[in-house]
Amino acid sequence: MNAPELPGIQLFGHGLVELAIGTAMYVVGFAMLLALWRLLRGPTVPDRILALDTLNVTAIAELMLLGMHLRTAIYFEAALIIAMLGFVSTVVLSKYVIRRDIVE
Amino acid sequence: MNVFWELLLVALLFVGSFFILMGGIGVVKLSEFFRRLHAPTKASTLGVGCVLAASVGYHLFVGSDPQPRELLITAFLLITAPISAHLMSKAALSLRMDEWPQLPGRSEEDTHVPPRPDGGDDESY
Amino acid sequence: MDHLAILPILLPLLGGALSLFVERRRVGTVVQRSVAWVFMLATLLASILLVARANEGSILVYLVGDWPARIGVALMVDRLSALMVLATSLLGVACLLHACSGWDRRAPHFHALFQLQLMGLNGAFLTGDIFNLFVFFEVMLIASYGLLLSGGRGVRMSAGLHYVAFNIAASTLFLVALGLVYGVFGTLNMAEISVRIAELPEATLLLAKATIGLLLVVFCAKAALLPLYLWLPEAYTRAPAAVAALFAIMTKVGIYAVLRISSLMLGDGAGAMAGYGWEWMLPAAVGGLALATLGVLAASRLRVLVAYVVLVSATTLFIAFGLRSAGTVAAGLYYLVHSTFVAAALFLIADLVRRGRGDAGDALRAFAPAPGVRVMAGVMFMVGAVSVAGLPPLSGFIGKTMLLQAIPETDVQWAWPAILGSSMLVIVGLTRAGTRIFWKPAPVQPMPPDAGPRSAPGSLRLPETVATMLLLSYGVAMAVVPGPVTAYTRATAEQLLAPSTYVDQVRAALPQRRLP
Amino acid sequence: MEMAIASGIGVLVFAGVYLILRARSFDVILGLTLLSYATNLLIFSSGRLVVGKPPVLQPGMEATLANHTDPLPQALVLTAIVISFAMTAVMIVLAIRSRADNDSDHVDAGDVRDDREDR
Amino acid sequence: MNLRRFLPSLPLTLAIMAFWLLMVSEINAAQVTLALILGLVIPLYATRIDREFARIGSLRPLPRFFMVLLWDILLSNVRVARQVLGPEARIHSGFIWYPLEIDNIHGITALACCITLTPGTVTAALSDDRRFLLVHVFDISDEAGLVADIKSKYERPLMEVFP
Amino acid sequence: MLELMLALPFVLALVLAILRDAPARAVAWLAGLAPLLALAVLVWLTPAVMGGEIPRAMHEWLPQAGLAFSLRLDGLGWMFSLMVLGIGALVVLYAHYYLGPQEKTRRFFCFLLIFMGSMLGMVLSGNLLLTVVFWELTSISSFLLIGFWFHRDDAREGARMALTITAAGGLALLGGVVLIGRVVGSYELDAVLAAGDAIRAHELYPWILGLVLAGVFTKSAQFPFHFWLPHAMAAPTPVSAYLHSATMVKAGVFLLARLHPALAGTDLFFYVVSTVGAITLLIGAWNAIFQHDMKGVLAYSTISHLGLITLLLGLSTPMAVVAAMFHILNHATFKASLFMAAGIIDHETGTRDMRRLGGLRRLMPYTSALAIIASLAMAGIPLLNGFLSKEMFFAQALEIEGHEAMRVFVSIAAFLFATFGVAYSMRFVHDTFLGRGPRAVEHEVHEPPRFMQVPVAILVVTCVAVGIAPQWTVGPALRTAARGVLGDALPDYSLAVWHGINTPLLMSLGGVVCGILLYLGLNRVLDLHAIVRQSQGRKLFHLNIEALFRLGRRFTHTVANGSMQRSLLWLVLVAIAAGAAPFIAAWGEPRHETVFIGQPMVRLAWVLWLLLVACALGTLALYRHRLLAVLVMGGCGLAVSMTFIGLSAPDLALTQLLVELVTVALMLLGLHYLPKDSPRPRSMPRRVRDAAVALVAGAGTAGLAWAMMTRPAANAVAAEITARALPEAWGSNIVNVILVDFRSFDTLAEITVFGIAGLAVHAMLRHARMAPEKVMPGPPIKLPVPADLAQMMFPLTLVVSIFLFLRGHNSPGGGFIAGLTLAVPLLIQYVIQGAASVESRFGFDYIRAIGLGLLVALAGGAGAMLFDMPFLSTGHYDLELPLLGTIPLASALVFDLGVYLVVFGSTMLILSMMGTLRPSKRMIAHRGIIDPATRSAITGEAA
Ligand code: NA
Ligand code: NA
Repeated sequence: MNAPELPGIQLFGHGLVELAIGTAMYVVGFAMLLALWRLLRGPTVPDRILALDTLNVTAIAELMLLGMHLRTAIYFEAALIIAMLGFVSTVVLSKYVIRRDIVE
Repeated sequence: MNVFWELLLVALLFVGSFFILMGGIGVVKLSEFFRRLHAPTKASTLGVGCVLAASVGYHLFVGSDPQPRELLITAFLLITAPISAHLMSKAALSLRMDEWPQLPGRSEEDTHVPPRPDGGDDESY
Repeated sequence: MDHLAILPILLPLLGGALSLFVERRRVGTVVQRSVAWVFMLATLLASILLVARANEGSILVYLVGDWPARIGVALMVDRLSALMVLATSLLGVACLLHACSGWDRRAPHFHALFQLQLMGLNGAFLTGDIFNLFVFFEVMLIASYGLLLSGGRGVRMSAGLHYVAFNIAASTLFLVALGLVYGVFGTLNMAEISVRIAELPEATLLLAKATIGLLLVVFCAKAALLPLYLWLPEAYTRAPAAVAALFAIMTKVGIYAVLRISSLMLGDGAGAMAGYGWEWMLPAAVGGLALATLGVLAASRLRVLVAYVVLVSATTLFIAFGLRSAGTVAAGLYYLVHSTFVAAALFLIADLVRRGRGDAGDALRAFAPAPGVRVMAGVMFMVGAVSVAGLPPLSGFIGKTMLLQAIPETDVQWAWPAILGSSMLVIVGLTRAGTRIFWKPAPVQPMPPDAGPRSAPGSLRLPETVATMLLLSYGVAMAVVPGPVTAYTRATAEQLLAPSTYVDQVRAALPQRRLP
Repeated sequence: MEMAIASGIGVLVFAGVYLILRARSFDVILGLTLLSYATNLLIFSSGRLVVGKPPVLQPGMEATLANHTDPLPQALVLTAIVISFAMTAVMIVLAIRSRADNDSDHVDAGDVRDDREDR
Repeated sequence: MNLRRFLPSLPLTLAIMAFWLLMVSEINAAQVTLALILGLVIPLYATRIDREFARIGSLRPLPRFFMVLLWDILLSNVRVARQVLGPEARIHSGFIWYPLEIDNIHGITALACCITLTPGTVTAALSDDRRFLLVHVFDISDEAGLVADIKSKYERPLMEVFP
Repeated sequence: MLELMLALPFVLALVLAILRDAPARAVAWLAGLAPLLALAVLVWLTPAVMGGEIPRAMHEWLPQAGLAFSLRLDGLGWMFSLMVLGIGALVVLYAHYYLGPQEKTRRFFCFLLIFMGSMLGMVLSGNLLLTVVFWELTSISSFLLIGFWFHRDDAREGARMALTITAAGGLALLGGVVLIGRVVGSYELDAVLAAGDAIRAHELYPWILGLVLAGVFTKSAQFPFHFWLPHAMAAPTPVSAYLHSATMVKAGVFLLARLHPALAGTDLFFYVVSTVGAITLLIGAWNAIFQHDMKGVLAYSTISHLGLITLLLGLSTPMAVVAAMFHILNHATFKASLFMAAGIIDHETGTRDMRRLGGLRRLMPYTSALAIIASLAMAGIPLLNGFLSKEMFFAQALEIEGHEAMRVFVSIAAFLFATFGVAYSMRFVHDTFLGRGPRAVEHEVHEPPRFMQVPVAILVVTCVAVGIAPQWTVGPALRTAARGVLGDALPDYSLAVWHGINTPLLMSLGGVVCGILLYLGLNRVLDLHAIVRQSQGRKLFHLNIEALFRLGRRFTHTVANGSMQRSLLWLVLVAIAAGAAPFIAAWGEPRHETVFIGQPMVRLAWVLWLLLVACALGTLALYRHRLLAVLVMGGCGLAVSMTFIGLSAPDLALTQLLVELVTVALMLLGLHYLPKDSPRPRSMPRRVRDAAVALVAGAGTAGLAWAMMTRPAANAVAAEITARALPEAWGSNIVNVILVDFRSFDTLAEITVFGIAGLAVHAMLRHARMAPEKVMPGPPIKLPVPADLAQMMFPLTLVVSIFLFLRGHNSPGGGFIAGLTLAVPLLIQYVIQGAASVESRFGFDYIRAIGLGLLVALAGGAGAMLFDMPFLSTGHYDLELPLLGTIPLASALVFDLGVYLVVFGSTMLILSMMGTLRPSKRMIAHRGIIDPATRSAITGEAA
């Protein structure tokens, strides 16, 4: 993604941090793909739930990295929501596996 | 000073992404559910924590959003990760995965919950 | 500031919201009904005023939020919108009256859903923005799901499933089309789209055609054009009477939208797009007319028959509008209004019959309804059937005659046989239904023990009768004094065929406070 | 990039359409959900694909489309998401009611045509 | 006048205020006022959800406790990372029943959290009588040592905080 | 005056309909009043009409369509009015005695008067469209009359048959009339009659003629539509006497006469009308011989006589027209009296079957005498009126010029007509009144009440009077009527009984002789009584109608079989067609070079693409295992959200994420009550077909999307919105500004949708009792640790929700997102603590929250109306507060608050309704209790 040209770039003139951010994005993206593999592969239901949960967590990291990359805080709310409520699907799915009835 | 912070941020990013990757690798590589369950805890604690710290620092110095509120994300993760883990393991336990396919490196006792030391009967999982 | 244009939307919304506060049993039926009626009548009044205003010839533009139409949402009241809104309100009065004979107490949230359904219908008719049209379609649809399913059970649920799933799929398609509309034209205001279509670059033409094609498919699906009509018979058949009657206008919304689109975007000023789509819709309409007519013949229950009659009228309308002359469009509009009322009345009568006949329901078996219901229901059925079959001297005849007169010379060869032949078979079907239901006396079976919350057979409740007669009397009035109506529809048709006024008025509408 | 989004939409539509043509109510619900993803993406992409220019005005940045992506499709998608969510809820409830009342989750359960007597 | 009715939980009120101010990242009169209002109003509703009330004791051990926890997390992360990357055959995973001494529900929860957040251990269940935690351990080498470790490092300090 | 005359029957019908408890005599009097008073009016107008004037009345009805309420009384109309009213009055008198006390007399007379009025209206109408109106009214009212004894199968069938045939004819007539209107430019009769040459010369003339004749032939029971008439005999006899002698069936020939000046005079007219008339004449007469039912004989005889009239009108010479007019009158009188006589006999003996009758001459001498005289008139015996018109017919047949074959054919037909006529009249007389009998009759047979015979007597006397002294009796009337058709170009003719011995007279005599011989021969050789002739027409009609119904049923059951899959398949197919059609149509045409604007893939796009595609396909692959499908679809949702984020749409991403969470919860709540998996679909071809359709749909959508994206955007509107958002709507988050300001009207409707969804779900589940698909054994699970954590988190989530709400106008967030952020944590409480526990502590009336939200949103929008601004106009105010400083307030916030409330209320209503379904009374679960040991770890479900 093309970072907007911003005046504040002098502070980190070496581009090292930018390089690190970019690399981290790839690495985290790769982690997402690994989780995806588990999501599709299974074999058990809890495995898939776990994979989805892992996807959520990696997505938070990815969002933060994207925010750094684009130098914007606009993704804060999204990351906050995933962190705060992303586990709901994990909880709900697990509860379904345990009891079938998620609201008892 | 600048270089120090710069290197710190790079280090944080490196550590963070490394552990997140570990989480991913763990989820794929490990042979059995309960072992895999350990992976995302790593990712969500140290991995995401480091990235968030890096993010706070970066925004602080770049000046795009010089506020530490992203720490709240970590706070929420620290609360929710145990809930998820707890429920997922309960789900796995409730399935008593007896007919799991035999995976390499898996020892027999993995799937069995040992009896409670006091002999109490616990069916709640 | 003149808020008349938005009142038919806001009043039912307010009524619906307030209804939620008086639903508790302890509040009492009287209060609930009073709220419903106050807003219903207020809406009726507003729509009458709206028609009066529209009849002055100018187009009323209401800029919601005081933004110019291109960036905000504008309501547009031309003759067509006003006519549809008035028809909705008139229909609503009768349906509400019918529901007040008891259904409103058995179906949870009936009054709220009813008001919101009116809101959706009126919104769909009044809006000048195509995305807003989608949203009001959804209001209308989801309220119809609620009305259809509230208090229902059993087969109504699976019929409802079909209806809901089909409509959701159609709405999804609507969204796809809307995405393309914005992607191609860069605006959502229908008048603006009309302008852009005229200036469309050659390279975008095919995409624009596909876009408009998809839009038309959506509207045809709502209007139940061949082959997208399969959802209709069951849904309309299974709905409670008052709701089915209200549904009589639902297919008309689709037709309205087709008419609006073809007026604004496929009119003579649309260049390469002029008339696009009709070469498919017309044959589909003729085929649909044939199948719907066969459906009338095949129907083994009165409500199914009426549902197919709705289809017959819908397809006839497509033919009328598809010929795109002022005469046919005017005749079509007259026919549209008439058929809405009559079909609604027939649904109410079918319900009366169903209730009056115990376990025979409304099956077209030789098995007459209870004596208490038979005469009244029979007379009303007679009037409705005569009207809907296009027999003199009622409104159907007038509509049909005007349509026959207006059909252009070149199209007479296929259009006349289609329309007259279908009329003929509809008469056969209606005659059979009528003779089987009202003319075969047999001992009325006792009510089965699990007949549910129906009233005892043979009783005729006053609101039901009055509601049905009210609907029939609309048609009779349209036949006795057709002049004003036909003059209005004629002017409407001319307005539709010359959309430039519409476009100009929208573009000229100025916000009050802001820059244009 | 356009190709990626378009093909993503295509795959979603493929899966969604196949599923809505299944005979069980829940499959249809799944299909409709996939289709709603597809439509959301499609409407969204009608504003064209722009990276890193959210339509949130920042001080010091001029309010033009050079700095911000087209906000209108986003508002439309928001509305579409909400509506399709509402529809999904109704559909799910309807599916369970139909299954409970008609003893089957087949989409044509309850033998809708109970008019056979007159054949 | 019942203070409890209007101020069900002072820590909660303070936490909310802090949370709000951190979130808006502004400290001025208006925001503080708003934070105060929220801090007063939200608990009135939020505490209705609460099922169990438990006492809170001394907060003194907390700073040290957090340092220990952070350090443990770091260390065990590295250890587990090595194990993940290495051959799996050498790892012996398994469940252990961890006997609880603490009976304050907040304390149990906090302990369960600590166990889960520390890589290598996951709390899988709490027995119905709340006397045992079922813990899955990634690599059991010394079961008794692990239990003792948890007891001393986490449970004891937590028992002070949540008596 | 004409209006009055026409109104009388209708008004009195209305009076009868209203008077519920009137005694029978009063009802009859009221009914009789209509024709009598109308007759008085007619008599009053007669001098004028005979003087050549045409009284008129004209009222506008629908000028745009050329439909006017225009009446005119010319000679033709006068004659028919006379018949309609005169015979009508007699029929009323007769019916009063005919109908028993248990019959619904009031209804009968009501229908009869409506019919009378319709008939009158038709003959008086001066506008062709009005003629059609009354024409169809006669069909409808005759339907009611024929089916008056609707408990009888034959009555119902006869009525339906009559209506079907005549209404079809009516529709054809309507077509013909509209065509005439197109040619002439007016529907006014005067204009049409004056434009005869134009019509005949017009290229549409064959169509006009065909359609009009279709109407005429059906109504007047001409071949091949004649078969309905005998079945209409199921009607009460007064109806037959009225409709099937004098009025209804005469409507056709009336119209033929009416339009004679406009349509006649071409070879086409001549050949078609004469031929059909001749064929009908023969078929009717021949069949009449073989009927056993008295009314059957009369019906076929009527068909035959109508054929004669048609034939005469087809011949078109002035003299033929006069003869036709004359025969119309004659036939009406003798046939009406015969029907009445038949009715009397039926009434007194209980049967109309001539095989059981006979010798009535002894039992009912007076009635027999009258009937025999009328029969002789029917047979065309001299000194009776039938003879005169028959003679005129013979003369015309022999005088046909220029069409030699036709002359021979018609002359032979005429002779056969006379022969058969004598034969069936003889049979009628012989079998009923002479010979032995009656046999197997239930009643004791005697004369009917005197007043029942009066109408018959009057009619028979008329027959005789006309037959003996035509010039004095019927002369002026006939002249008047003929002038109505022919104008002033009346031929010279003499209405004498004796014209000397000429060919027609010889033909008559020959006919009589041959007829007698034929009857005797048939009776001797074949035994007439044993011959059972079935109506082929009826069988054919039945077959056709049944085939039609069968066709309808087959088509409908095959096509619209109620299958939802089919509905959806068609929708997809049509959409594919619509999307592809323009491109297919333009295939091979020169392409206009388009500049495609594409962008390279950016970082991570591949990851998201893979995530999206893999999860979509994964859902598809796993769809039969529902839990797994839901799970994998969660990945799709995440991918879509991330895509939104990557492509600059944080608000969308937030919304999608939250909706995703709730959707998953809803699906799982639903799954509890649904089977755990879908059965494997059986039909492989079907799967392949669906996959192919889906593939095409997917490819098509992708293609359209791609084409759209790669074209330059036309986003002037977006630019304007972006530029005006902050200065004029005071918000930095443009998406939220659009939602609560630019397009807030969409949002208002959208939250209405959302609120209704909640209400609909509530309505569907409130009274429902449900059994889950399968249940797990044991008590509800307790989750103290997660519960404690969730409890700690809850207040914080409330804070986040309020944060998102308040900040939404300037950064991602807003009412909708905030509402869901409030609802989802509450959902977690439901899941972890259980519904009962939460609702007992956190009782909340979600329905009112929805209502309140709508009201608040409305108030937020309507506030502007107080300032005379349009609905939903926003205002902005900087509130200066001591200590706190400036607080910016946008009125859009109020609107957004409404959104917030509705979203929260509705989401929670749905979730709580689904979470707290009441258990079924009958069963715990559909498929029983799950054995934990049998659960599969792969699918999470019991095997
Ligand atoms: Na919205
Ligand atoms: Na506004």
